[in-house]
Amino acid sequence: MNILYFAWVRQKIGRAGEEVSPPPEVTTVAALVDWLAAQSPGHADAFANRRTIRCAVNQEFATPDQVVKPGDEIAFFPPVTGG
Amino acid sequence: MNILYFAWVRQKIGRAGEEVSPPPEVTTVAALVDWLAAQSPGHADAFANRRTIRCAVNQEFATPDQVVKPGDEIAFFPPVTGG
Amino acid sequence: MATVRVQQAPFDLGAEAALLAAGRTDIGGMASFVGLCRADDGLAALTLEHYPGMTERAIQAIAAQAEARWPLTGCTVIHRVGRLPPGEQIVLVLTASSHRAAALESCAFLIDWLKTRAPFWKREEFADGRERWVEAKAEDDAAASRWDAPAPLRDDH
Amino acid sequence: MATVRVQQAPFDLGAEAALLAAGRTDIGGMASFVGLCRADDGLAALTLEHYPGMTERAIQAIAAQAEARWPLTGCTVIHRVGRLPPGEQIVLVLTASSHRAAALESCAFLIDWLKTRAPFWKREEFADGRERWVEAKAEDDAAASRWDAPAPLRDDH
Repeated sequence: MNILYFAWVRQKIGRAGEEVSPPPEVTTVAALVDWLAAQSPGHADAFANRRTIRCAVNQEFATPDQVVKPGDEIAFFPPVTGG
Repeated sequence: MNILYFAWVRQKIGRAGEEVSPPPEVTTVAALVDWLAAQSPGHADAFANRRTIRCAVNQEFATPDQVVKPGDEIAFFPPVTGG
Repeated sequence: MATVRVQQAPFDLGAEAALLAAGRTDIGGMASFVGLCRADDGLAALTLEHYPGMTERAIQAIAAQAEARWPLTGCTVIHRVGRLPPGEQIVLVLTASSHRAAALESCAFLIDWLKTRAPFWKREEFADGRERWVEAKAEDDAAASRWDAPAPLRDDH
Repeated sequence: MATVRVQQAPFDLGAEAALLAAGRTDIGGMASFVGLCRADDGLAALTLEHYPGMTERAIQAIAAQAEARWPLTGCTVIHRVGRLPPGEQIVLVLTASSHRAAALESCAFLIDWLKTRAPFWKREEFADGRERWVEAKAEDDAAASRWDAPAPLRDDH
């Protein structure tokens, strides 16, 4: 899976993205967040408050129960503040 | 009194304005309209349907019961259609 | 105080917006509305007539109401008169505020009021030679009257 | 289809409006909103980040919603990214329609949605060196959600 990070999620994790291969039981956004949060202290910090994290799967906004699979582009970021 | 006419009121009366001296009992917009309507067939035509005529006294919108007096600038026109 | 002009000449939206923003760093949003002449039903041109003196006063009064109602940093209203063929710009309303909602709402307020309260009259001239005065629209009165009740300002930027 | 651009360079309101109206005689009204960077609390600059690809798609989707909801003849959305000092323009929404209300309402709709749905993030940089990410505002969500219920279009010009 191709993971992208934006804004302070990117800053806390210390990179703009990474290619990951979680175990097969990681099949939803929520499970992926749990798995990513265990990867490093930076990841743990970024995902500490799940309510402040938004997700897009293949460039569409996604909910925690959305299914994810190998090959997906999955982005994590704070609530948007454009305009 | 300095009377001004705009839009089709002007066209029906055939002039953009006129200086008039109505008798002293003409003290309101409504009385002035009655008096003006009797001045010529064009005036009668312009003021035939009073509901379609708007009035301003000294450049402020006025109601039929508004007092008018010598020296006032009094304008008659259709409902506005700007913008 | 608002910039109000009644003129035959065209206006320049970009230049007017730049003027309202020049040298300022307290504007969060600028809203504009430009009304244009449409070629409906074979229209060849509109001719706009106004009441010199009263028109400028009435627009200033409307703009002062907008400035009292919303926290504006600036406001420009330009209305053209004379003969305007289809595609020509007729009216510009431009409002600036620290707050986005104030700019948007005051702009809508001003154009709704210009339609119903500013002494302008439009005559339509058609390709076949017919001419007629445009009649006032009940919808425009309805659009203007929705501003009669004071609305709470949304507190955003 | 709407013109959507995400760019670092400034935009030109007047030129974009002229482009949307060029050669047309069926536009009755054009509405615009320009969002600018304010110098609040000693702000030295905003830096805007976006999600390349998704941002453009999300704005196109929002603009397509606006075009389905209102009878627009054209729609332009330009959002800048990168570092923008106070006074700089951030975002442009421009809508054109035969109907005045459609232009005004769709413009307000688009800016409300851009605030809450388009993947942009703002970082503030202050004169004293502090930096912080702007937090999403509950008022912006409220402003956007008032569009959730379909509203009847006012039938005016």
